[in-house]
Amino acid sequence: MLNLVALILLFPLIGTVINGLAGKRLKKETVGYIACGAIGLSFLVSILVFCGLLLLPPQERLFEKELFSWIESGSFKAAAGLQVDPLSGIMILIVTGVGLLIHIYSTGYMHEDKGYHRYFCYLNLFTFSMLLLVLGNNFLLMFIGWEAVGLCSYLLIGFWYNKKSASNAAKKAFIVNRVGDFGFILGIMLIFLSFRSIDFTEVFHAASQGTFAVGSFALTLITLLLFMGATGKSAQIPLYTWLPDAMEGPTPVSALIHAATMVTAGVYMIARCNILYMLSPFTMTIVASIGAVTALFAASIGLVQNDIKRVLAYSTISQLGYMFLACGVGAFTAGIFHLMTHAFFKALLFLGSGSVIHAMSGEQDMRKMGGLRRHIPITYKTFLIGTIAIAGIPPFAGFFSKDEIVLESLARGNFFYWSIAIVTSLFTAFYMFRLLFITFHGKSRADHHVMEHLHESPKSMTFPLMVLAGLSSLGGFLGIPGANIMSHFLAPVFGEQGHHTEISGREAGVHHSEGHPYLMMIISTAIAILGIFIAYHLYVKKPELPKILAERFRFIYKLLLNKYYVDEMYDILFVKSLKKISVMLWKHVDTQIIDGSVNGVARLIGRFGDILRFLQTGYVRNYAFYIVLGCIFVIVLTALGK
Amino acid sequence: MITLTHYLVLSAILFTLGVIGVLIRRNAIIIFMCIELMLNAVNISFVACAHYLNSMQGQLFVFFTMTVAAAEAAVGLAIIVAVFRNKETVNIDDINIMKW
Amino acid sequence: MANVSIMTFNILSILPILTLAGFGMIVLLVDILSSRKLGEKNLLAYLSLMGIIVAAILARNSTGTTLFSFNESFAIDNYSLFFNFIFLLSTGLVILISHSYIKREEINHGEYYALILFSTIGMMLMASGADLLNIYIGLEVMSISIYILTGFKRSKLISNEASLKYFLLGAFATGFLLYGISLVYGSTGAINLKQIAGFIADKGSISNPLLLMGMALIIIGLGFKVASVPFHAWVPDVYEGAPTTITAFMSVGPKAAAFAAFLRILMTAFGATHYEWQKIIYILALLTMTVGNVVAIAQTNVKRMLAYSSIAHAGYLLIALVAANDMGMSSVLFYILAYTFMNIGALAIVIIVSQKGDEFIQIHDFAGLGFKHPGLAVAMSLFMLSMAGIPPTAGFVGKFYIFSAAIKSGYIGLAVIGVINSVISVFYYLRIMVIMYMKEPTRDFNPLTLSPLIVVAIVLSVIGTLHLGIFPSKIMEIAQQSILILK
Amino acid sequence: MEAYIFYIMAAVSVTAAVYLIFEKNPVYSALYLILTLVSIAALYILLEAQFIAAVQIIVYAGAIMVLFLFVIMLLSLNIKEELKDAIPFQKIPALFMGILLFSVLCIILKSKFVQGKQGEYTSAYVASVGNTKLIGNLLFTDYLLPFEITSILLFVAAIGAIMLAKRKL
Repeated sequence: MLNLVALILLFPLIGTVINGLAGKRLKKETVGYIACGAIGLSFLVSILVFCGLLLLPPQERLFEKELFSWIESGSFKAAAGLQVDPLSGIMILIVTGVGLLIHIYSTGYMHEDKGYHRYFCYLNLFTFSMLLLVLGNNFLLMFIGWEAVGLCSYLLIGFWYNKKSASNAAKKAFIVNRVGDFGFILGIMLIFLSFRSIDFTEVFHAASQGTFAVGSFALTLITLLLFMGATGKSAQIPLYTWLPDAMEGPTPVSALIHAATMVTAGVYMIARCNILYMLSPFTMTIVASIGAVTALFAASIGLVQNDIKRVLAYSTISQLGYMFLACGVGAFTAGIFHLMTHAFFKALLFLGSGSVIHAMSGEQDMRKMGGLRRHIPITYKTFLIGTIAIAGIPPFAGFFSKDEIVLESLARGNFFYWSIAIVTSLFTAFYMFRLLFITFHGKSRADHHVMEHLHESPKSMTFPLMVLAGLSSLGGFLGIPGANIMSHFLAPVFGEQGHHTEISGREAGVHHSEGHPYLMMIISTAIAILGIFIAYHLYVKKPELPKILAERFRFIYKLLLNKYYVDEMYDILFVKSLKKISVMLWKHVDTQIIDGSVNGVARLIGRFGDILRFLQTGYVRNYAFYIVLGCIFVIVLTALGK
Repeated sequence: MITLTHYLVLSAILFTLGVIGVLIRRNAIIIFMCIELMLNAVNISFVACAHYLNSMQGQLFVFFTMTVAAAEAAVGLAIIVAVFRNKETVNIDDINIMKW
Repeated sequence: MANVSIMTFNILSILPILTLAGFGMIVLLVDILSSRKLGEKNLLAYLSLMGIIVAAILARNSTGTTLFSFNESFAIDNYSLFFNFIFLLSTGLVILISHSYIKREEINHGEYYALILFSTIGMMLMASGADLLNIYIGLEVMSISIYILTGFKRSKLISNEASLKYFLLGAFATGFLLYGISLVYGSTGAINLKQIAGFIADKGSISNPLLLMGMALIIIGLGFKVASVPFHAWVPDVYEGAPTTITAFMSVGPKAAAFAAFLRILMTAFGATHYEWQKIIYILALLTMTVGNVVAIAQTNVKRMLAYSSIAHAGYLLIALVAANDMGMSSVLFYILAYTFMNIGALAIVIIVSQKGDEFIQIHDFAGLGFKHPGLAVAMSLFMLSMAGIPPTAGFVGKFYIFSAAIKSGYIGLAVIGVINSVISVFYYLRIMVIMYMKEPTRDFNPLTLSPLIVVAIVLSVIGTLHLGIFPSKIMEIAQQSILILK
Repeated sequence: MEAYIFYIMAAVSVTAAVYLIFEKNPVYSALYLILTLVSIAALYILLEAQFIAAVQIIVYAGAIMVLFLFVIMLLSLNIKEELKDAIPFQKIPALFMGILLFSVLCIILKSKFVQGKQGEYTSAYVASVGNTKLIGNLLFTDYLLPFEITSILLFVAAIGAIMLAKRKL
C-alpha cells in the first residue's frame, strides 16, 4: 500500500492541469467535481498509505520511494523521492482531509465567482505543493514545496486582483516569505556543506551519530537559518506581518492557509529536523522565546480587533506561537498534536466566519453584526464548538493539546514560558468569546437590507462545518494524558531517546509542578473559564462597559487596535528616514517608481536603484569613463594587492 | 641601447593618449580615430615583443589586427553615416535619447 | 580524453563552421536571385534553420573526441561542443522568433539571417579557440556582425544610436583586450593557451607583473562582453535600441561565447594564477549582480529591465567563475543553457505583445495579458519565475548549483550576497506577473505578432525551462564531462 | 643611430597623437593620425618588421585613413558643433584618469619582469629567409584558420557597410 504514495501527489496535480487547461470550457459543476475528486482520491490514498504504515512494526515505520534522480553533480545528490513516516503520515491526513472539506465548502462559497476554475486550479496546486513539502525525502524537495506553497498563496491571496488591497497583500505575503526562504536555502546549503548530503535519513543519521557536538556553531547556524525560514512561513515575529493581510483572499483560502497548509509548514519543518534542533540548545531557546512572545503578542492584538477574520488571523499567529513554544522546549509531539487540533478548529472557525460573511452579504465588521444565533443556527452551533475548542475547555480538542503545551512549557521550560502560556490562554478565551458574543448574541446591528438577505448557507458549506465540528470535539482524545496515542505513534520520528526523555521529562515536570498534572489542568481550565466570564460580562451583560474601558485605557486600546504600530514602525524605520534624504537629493525624481515597490525594504532598494540608474547618463563618453575607471581599479588590484 | 621597455613605454603613452581622446572628444569620427590610435599602440607593443623574443607570432597578430581594424573602420563609418542621415550630427553628446 | 590527436590541418574539425558560412552565402544568393517581394522571404528563414540543423548534426559527429587542429589553435572537445550546441540552439531560437518580427518592422532583408549565421561562426570560434588569436578573431567576427544587426532598423534613430554606442564602446574595450593579449604575449612569448600555462608553470607568476597586468586587461576586455559592472554601461541602451530579436540574440549567444572564452582562458592559461584573478572576479561578480538587480527595480521599460536582469545574471555566472571548482565550471555551462531558454522565451513574448515600431514595451503595457491571452501570460510567468530562481524551473536549479559551488569553494559571503540578490530580483520579476494578472487591460492586444515559428520557439523555451528544472541531472552530467578538458 | 631614429620617431608619433586629440578640425585630426601611423611604420622597420611596416603604410595610412577623410568630407562636418560640451565636468577627471592609467602602466613596465620564452626566429634567420616570405609561410600553414575566417570578417564588414550606409535597399 505504501507504494501508492506517489498517487497522493499525482491526483491534485492532475486536477490542477485539467482545470488549468480546460476549466474555462467546462461547466462549473464539472470543475468542482474534478477538484474535489482529485483531493478526495488523494485523501483515500492517504488513508491507505497511513494504514499501510500502521501495519508495520513501530520501529520500521519509515518508507522511502525514489521517483527519479533529480540533481546529481559530483558528490551532490538530490533525488526526487518521497518519504512516509508517522510524522508525514499524520500531515498528509491533515492536509488532504481538511483540504477536502475546504474544497467542498468552496464549491458553495465560490459558486458565483467568475474565476471559478482558476480558483480550483490554484487550490489543487496549493494542496499539491503542501503535500510535496510534507512528503519530500530531502531538504531540497522540501524547499521546492516550500517555495511553491508561497507562490500559490500569492496567487490565491491576490485572487480578487481587482481589489488593490488584495494584490498588495499577495505581494506582501510573497515577498515576506521570500525573506524567510532566503534563510532556508542558505541553511540547506550549509547542511550540504556540513553533512555532504541533503537527504533527511542521511543527515539525521549523521547527526544522531554525533558528527557534531551539542551546541556546535555549524549546527546552531543551520538551525537558526532554517528557523528563519519557519518564521516567514509560519508567521512568527518578526516576519508575521503578512498573515493578517492574507485574509484579503477568499475565506476558504484563509482557512486553507491558516489551518491545513502553509503556516504549519514551519512547525512541520522544525519537527522534521528535531534531531538537529535538539543538538543546538541555543536555537531551541530562541525558538521557544519567539514562540512564546509571538503567542502573547498576537493574542493581545486579537483582543480589540473588530474585523471577524482579523481576529481569527491573529489567533492563528498566537496558536502557531504555542506550537513553536512546544517545539522550542523539546515537546515536538505536543507541537504536532496542537498543529492537528488547531487544523480542525481553525478550519472550522474560518469556514464558519465565511458562512457568517456569506450570510451578511460580505460584511466583515463585527460591530455591524450581532444576534445571528437565531438566523444561522448550524453555523452558530458549529462555531460555538470551535470557539470552545480553541478556548481550551475540556473535553474539546483544543484543551488537550494546549494543556499539554502549557504543561510541557513548565516541565521542560521555565516558569516564564508557563506564565506566558497561561496569560495567552486567558486572552484567547476572552477574544474568541468576545467574537462569538458580538457576532451571534445580543441585538442585531445590521441594516435591514442585510437582514432581509440573511440566510443559512447551502449544504455544501454546512456539511464541512459539521464534520469539522465533530473533529474539533473528539480529536483531542488522540492525545489524552495517560493513553497518549499521538506520542506513541510519533515516537519513532522524535527518536527513541526523545520519546524517553519526553516521558521522563513529563514525570519530572509533574514532580516539579507539585506532583499533580490535574492541578495544572484545573488551573488552565479555570483560566479559560475566567476569560469566557470576562467576555460574557463585558459583551453580554454590560455592553456599554467596553467603551468606557476603552476610554479609560485609551493608550493601551489604541496601541492594540493599531497592532502595536508595527507596520508603521517598519515604515518609519526603513522608508521615511531614507526617503527624506532621497527626496532632498532627487527632488524631481518621480513617485512612479515607488508605486512598483512593495514594502519598506523594496522601497529602500528601489531608491538605490533610482540613484544608480542616474549613472546611466546616455553619454558614450561617460560609459567609456566607467570602463577606464574599472580598468584602473582592476590593474591596481592586481598589481598592488599581493 | 633601445630596449623592449622603451617600446612598451611608447606604446603605453600612445595608448593612454588614445584613451584620453575617447574620453574628451565629442565628434564620433575623432573618437573612432582615437580608438585606432589605441590599436596602433597595441601593435607597437606586439611587434616590439616579437622582435625581442625572436618570435614571429607578434607580427602575425598585428597583421590580423590591421585587418580587423579595416573591417571595423568600414562598419564604424557606415554606422556613423547612418546616424548622420537621421540626426544630422556626429556629436555623440547629442546622441543620447536612451538613458536611465 | 580518450584519443587526443594533434593535426596541423584538419578540415573536418571546422565542418560546422564551414556549413554555417556556406549557408550564410546561400541565403544571400537566394535573397538576390528571388524576387524583391518582401513577403516571400520565408524561404530564407527555413534555409538558415536548415543550416543550423546541418551544423548541429555535423558537430554531433565529433562527440567524445578531443582534437586539436590548426597548429593546436583550434580545439574540438566536449567543452567547445557543449557551447556550440548552446550557440546553435540560441541562434535557431532567434531565427524562429525573427521571422515574423522582421516582417513587422520592415527590415526583412536576407542579410539579416546571413549576419546572424556569420555571428554564430564567430562564437563557435571563440569557444573552440585554443589560442588568443583565434579567440580574438572569433570575438571580432561575432561583434562586428552584431554591431550591424543592432543598427539594422536603419531608419530608426534609436537603433542607430544603439549601434553607435555599442560600436564605439565595443571597439574601445577591444583595445584593452588586445593590449592585454600583447602584454601576455610579451611576458610569455606565446599566444597559445597551453603554452602560456606551461610558461607560467615553469617560471612562476609572482615575479611577473606584466603577465598579471595582461591578464587583468584581458579580464576587462571580456568583462565588457559579458556585461560585468563597471563595464556594463552599454548594455541597457543597446538592448533597448536594438531590434528586439537582436536583443534576444545578444543577451544569450555573445554572452555565452564570452563566458566560454573567459572560462577557457582563465582555467587553461591562468589556472596557476587563480588567486590573482579570483579576487578581481570576486569584486566584479559582487558589483555586477548587485547593480544589475538594484537598478532593474527602477526600470519601467521591459527591454531595459531585462537588460539589467541580464547584467545580474552575468553576475551570478561570475560567482561560479570565482568558485572555479568542477561544480562551478559545470554550473556555468548549465546556467547559460537555462538562461538561453528563459531569456529568449521572455523576449519572444515581448515581441508578440509589442506592436509595430516596438511600441508597447513599457511594463504597464502588459496589464491584463493574463485574461486576454492566458497562454502567453503563463509562459511569461514561467520565464519570470525561472529568472527569479523559483523552483521547479531551470533558473532555480542553475542558481542552486552556482551558490553551492561558491559555498563549496569557501566563498560563503559571496553566496549569501548572491542569494540576497536573487531575493531582490523577485521584486521586479514579480511586478510583471502582478501587472499581467492583477491589472485591468489598458489596451487591445491585437494584432499579435504571432506566427507558427514564434510559437514553436516559445514552446521549446517552455519545455527547456521546465525540463532543466525537473530533470537537470542528465544535462549536468554532460556539463561535467565537458569541463574536464579545462583542467 | 638606432636610438636616434627611435627617439625622433617616438617624439613625432607622440606629438602628432597629442595634436590628434586636441585638434578642433576633424580633417586635421585625421592628418595627424596619418603622421602618427607613418612614424609608427618607421619604428616597425627599426624592429625588422618590413612587411608590417609596408602594410601599415598601404592599408592603414593609405586605405583606412582615406576612408576616414572621405567620410569626414562626405558629411561636411563643421567645427562648431563640438563647441558645446554636455558633460564638461568629465574633462579634468579624464585627463587625470589618463595620467593615472599611464603611471600605473609605467610602474608595472618599469618593474622587473621575466621575459617570455625566446623563439627560433632570430634576426639572422629572418634576414636569411626574408620577413615577407616567413609571414606568408606561417599565414598559409599554422595560421590558416584565422586567415580564412578573416575573409568572413571582411565579407561581414562589406555587407554591413552596404546595409547601413546605402541610401536605398
